[in-house]
Amino acid sequence: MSGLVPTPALSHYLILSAVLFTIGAAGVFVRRNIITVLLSIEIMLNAVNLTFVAVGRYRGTVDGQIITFFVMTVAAAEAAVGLAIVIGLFRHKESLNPDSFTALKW
Amino acid sequence: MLTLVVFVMLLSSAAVMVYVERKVAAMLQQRVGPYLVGPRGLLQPLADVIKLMFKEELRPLAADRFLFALAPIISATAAFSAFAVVPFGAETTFFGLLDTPMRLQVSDVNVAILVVFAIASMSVYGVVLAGWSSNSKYSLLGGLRASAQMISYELSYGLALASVLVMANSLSLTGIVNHQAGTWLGFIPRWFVFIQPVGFLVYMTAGIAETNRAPFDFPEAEQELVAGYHTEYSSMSFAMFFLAEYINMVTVSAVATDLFLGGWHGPFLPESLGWIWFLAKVSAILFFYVWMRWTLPRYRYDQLMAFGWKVLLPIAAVNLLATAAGVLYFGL
Amino acid sequence: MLLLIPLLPLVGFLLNASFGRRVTKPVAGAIACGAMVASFLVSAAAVVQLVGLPADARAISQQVFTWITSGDFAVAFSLRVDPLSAVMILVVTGIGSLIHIYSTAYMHEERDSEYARYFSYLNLFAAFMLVLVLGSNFLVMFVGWEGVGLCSYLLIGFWFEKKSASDAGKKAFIVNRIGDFGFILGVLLAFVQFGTLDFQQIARAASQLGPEASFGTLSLITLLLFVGATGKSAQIPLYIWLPDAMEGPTPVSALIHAATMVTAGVYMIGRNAVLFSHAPQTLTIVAVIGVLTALMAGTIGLVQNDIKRVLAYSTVSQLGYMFLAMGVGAYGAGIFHLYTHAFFKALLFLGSGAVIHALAGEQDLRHMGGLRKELPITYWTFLIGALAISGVPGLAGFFSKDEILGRTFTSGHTILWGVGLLTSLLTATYMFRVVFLAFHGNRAEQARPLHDAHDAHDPHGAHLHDAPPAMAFALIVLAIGSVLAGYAGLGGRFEHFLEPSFAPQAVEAVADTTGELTLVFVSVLVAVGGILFATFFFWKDKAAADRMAQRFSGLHRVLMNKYYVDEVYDAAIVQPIRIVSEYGLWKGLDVSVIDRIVNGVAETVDGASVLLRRLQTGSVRAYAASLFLGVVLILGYYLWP
Amino acid sequence: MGSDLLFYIFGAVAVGASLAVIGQRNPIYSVLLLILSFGALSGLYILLDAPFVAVIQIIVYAGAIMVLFLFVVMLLNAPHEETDYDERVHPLLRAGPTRFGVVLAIGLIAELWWALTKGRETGPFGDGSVSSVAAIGRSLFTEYSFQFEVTSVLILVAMVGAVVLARREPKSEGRP
Repeated sequence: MSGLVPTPALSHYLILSAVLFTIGAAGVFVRRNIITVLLSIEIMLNAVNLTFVAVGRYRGTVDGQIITFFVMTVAAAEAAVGLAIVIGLFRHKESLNPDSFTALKW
Repeated sequence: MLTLVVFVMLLSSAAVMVYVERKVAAMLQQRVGPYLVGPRGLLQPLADVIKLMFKEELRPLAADRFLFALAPIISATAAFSAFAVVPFGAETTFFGLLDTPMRLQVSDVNVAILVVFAIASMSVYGVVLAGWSSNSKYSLLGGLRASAQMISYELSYGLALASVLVMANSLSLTGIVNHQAGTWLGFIPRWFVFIQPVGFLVYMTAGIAETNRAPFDFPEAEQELVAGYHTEYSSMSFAMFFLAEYINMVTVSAVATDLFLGGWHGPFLPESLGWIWFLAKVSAILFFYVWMRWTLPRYRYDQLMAFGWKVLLPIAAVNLLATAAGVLYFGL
Repeated sequence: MLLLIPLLPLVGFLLNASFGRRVTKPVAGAIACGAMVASFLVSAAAVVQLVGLPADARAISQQVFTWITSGDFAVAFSLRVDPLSAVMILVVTGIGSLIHIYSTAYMHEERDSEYARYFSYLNLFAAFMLVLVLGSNFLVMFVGWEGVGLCSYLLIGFWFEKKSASDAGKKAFIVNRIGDFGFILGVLLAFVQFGTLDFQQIARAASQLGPEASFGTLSLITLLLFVGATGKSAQIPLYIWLPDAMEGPTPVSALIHAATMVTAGVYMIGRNAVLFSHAPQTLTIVAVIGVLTALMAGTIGLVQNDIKRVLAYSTVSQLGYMFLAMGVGAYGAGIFHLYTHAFFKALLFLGSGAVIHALAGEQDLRHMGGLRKELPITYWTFLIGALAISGVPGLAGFFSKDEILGRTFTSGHTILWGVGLLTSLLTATYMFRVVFLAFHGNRAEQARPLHDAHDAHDPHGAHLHDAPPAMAFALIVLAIGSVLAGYAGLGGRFEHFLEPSFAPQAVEAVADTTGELTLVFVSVLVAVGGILFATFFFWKDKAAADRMAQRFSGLHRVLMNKYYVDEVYDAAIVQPIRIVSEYGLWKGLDVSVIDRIVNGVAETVDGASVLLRRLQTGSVRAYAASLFLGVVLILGYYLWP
Repeated sequence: MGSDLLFYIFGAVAVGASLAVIGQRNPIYSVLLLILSFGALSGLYILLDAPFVAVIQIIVYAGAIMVLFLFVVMLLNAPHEETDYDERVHPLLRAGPTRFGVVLAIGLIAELWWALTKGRETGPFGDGSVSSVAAIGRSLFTEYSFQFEVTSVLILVAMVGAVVLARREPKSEGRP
């Protein structure tokens, strides 16, 4: 079966990670639902996690995995606070469209 | 091969549990219980299954069709797959029936205890999606309650697990069980329950809450929520939730046996017959579950959450700290 | 054990400061007095232990913790008892305890919370004073030095609703700052010179050097330290705060402004005796300043009408004596006078307090008179105090004052001795002026009616009452002390005891008994002369005093106005500073230059922002897009071949 | 080798699910698809000899964070994206910029691809095992102990912040 496909190396993981990151980044612009925007951010974080783990594996250290834990912690904190903000915004505007929250301008 | 055997065993254990629950409930209430179908009512579960199979599959009109179908599948799958990493006996040839000794575990993962935990956390989705997709207020409330409850008790559950793995210095369930082989002073088995009584109690309590059993059965508190998240389910999809509940109980009991009660280790029987001990211990815990359900009244929901966060979690955390300190300073 | 001595009053302070307003007066008073008495007992035990040691090794030290470490610079928070500080802690805790006890009665009419506040301040003061005298290096001493300054400010302004009281507090604080500035400079210079702040090490290093022939570093160090001493100990030119400090409660005046804090400067010079001995120029300045202060304050005290102000100037004058002693190298004599003075000046202040208490706040001597019969305890104890300070043989003041004058004369400073003698005459005169005006004769009926004042806040009714038991106890103990304290110095024992603290450069006493006896005779004569003088002018023939005032009206006016020193200071220092600050710094520099720069910057930014703010869409997605654009561009820049 | 193929399967699932996440208008499905994507990533972690991260990924992301998202979606019960446009919005916010975002994304992926192909070949992974949980734990509590403590503070702050933000405001009649 190994003849079917090239054996995945570090670069394969990096490309996959880049694709995922870009999908997440695009999601931030394309979607007009603030929850989906947050989900897109999670996709980006996970893409970065994949890079860390892959490079850690490549270098033969556990550091990549450890940074992944920190990223997960940050993601959890971000989700908690972000969703709390979303709830607060929804109470005020009855909307989840990020474009309706533009009070912070000149 | 073994996978299939375990699958069938779990299915039949659910059937047995249905029977046991009815019989024990009847005993506790001074009744007879099922006795018409088969000798002493032993075929009652079969009758139930047949009934469920022939009932009409109902689906509310406003329900989300896909998720409504998906939810029970998630529940049942999670319940089955959790058992995959649980060992339930030492290597055995079953009285010489097999040519080569066989390990009584579907797959040995070196982070098994975390896999159990991960799969347990996934079973929330079945409940919460069932509640949401039914598009019914009882279902939704039941689903939300269930998931809040499960998430809350998952923490104490995890901390109780952690205190055991700190002592056993292993994440593998087999490793943990083997750590409990032998005896102290020649007659006390080296089971973790004797040095982790608090951890055991926390685990059992959180386990009951995780499986949504009485006295923590809020998601399906019939007085308030009709039948909770599976109000709108019927026929086989209902049976799947039912199945998941009993299999989850079996899994929690089996894990409790592995973690705290020495797994298949016990006096009198040789290692190769350890699975008998294992079965005995699991049965005892299951009986205890049923006994609790028919004895204790239900908590109030806010009391349940307060208990989880303000009592159980601190106890579990302190227990973990104390265990870590014990391991570090006294080499327990 | 040493740590307990300042710690006990500190605990008392904490208790009263935290819970004082919630307990009754007796409890608050008991806490404060208990802390002081306990501290006294510990001090006494420490001194007993000290005396038990051989004479050449009399010191107990305790290092509490290492306070500051920075490179080579290390300061320990360490306490040390040697004979000098032994005397000081006994004076501070002993007299302090008596004054605490006295205060329980004196302050009885205050509200509960005020009462507790008063005692907490008093305890805090005692704690800092004990740190000051126990500290074994300049920095620890400085903690106490500043701490007592703070407490002095708090206690002078204790009745802060009264503007004059809070002003007096501020004045004391600010004037002391000037002195402290000199003190800090002195300490820093000493550190630069010797590389340490420890008294022992500095003394050892200084004793390696010979006395400075001309004005050198040591002279500068000691002079700067002396500037600090003039501030704390109310010497020319910084004495002006002390008379105003009489706005505080009388026991405070007794404790802080007579017996303890104001002697800190004297103590500090004694503590650095070796250093000062090597700077003869400074010593001369100290002696001259001391004697001038003594004379000046004595003359002012002669004409003041406020009983407490007379005592205040008397204190300044007596402190001048002590500095005189220090200046002529008679450190032991100076400290001896400090010690005896603590007794009789505290006694006099507390006596005056009893009078004021009896008269419901009346402080003007002209409104007193004939109190001898109504206040017998106060009268007799006050009389003992007056006799003691005047230098009548057999009482404490005689021994110490005579010692100072004798040592001044034998050291060859005949002019200083003459001025000192004149001051001694003045001392006897003004003290007995007070005695006669207050206790003899008849009370002037034009005094403001007592009844009005009494109705307001005196629960005892209109009749005069003598000191209540707690006050009487303190007065009597202090009177006994004023009589007996001097005998400690008989045959030079006191100075001999102190000698190790001033070693190795202590000037040996000249054993010229005949000359000494003559001097003693002269000073006794002067004291008795002063008393007789006062008897004539202020008892037998009061009109004569007025006639004198008429005849020398110019001089009298100058004295009444305290040599116009306050006015001169105001015109020479305060007003110029105010004018420069207001027109130069405030309106000139701050408003027209700095503010204009600051506002100009703000306006520029404001103008730029008007343009830039249009980029602010308020939309999260627009911000994210610009961020993303940046990422793409930067990445592209790096990838460009 | 089977695991070679597994990489492509998991990678395809992850990319497909992620694309579906941002292509969905119903946030519930977005959340569920994201969980699927995380599951695929978890599989990739196992392939990368990091089973511990894989399990933690499931427990933390799928078991906790995504449940939170699901909760909020259910709670707000506004599943479908609004399509109507407020015409008064800033000119930068009309449909054009949104498409510009897509262009940017394509540009980014082109750049990344270019970067990766331009670089030298990385070669296969080493043979050293990095799966030891004990090694991870030791490193986490010694070398990274400060960062570990900081994240605990971060969690605490986030917890307090979330509680304060989501707290129901006092009833309006209680106010003047």
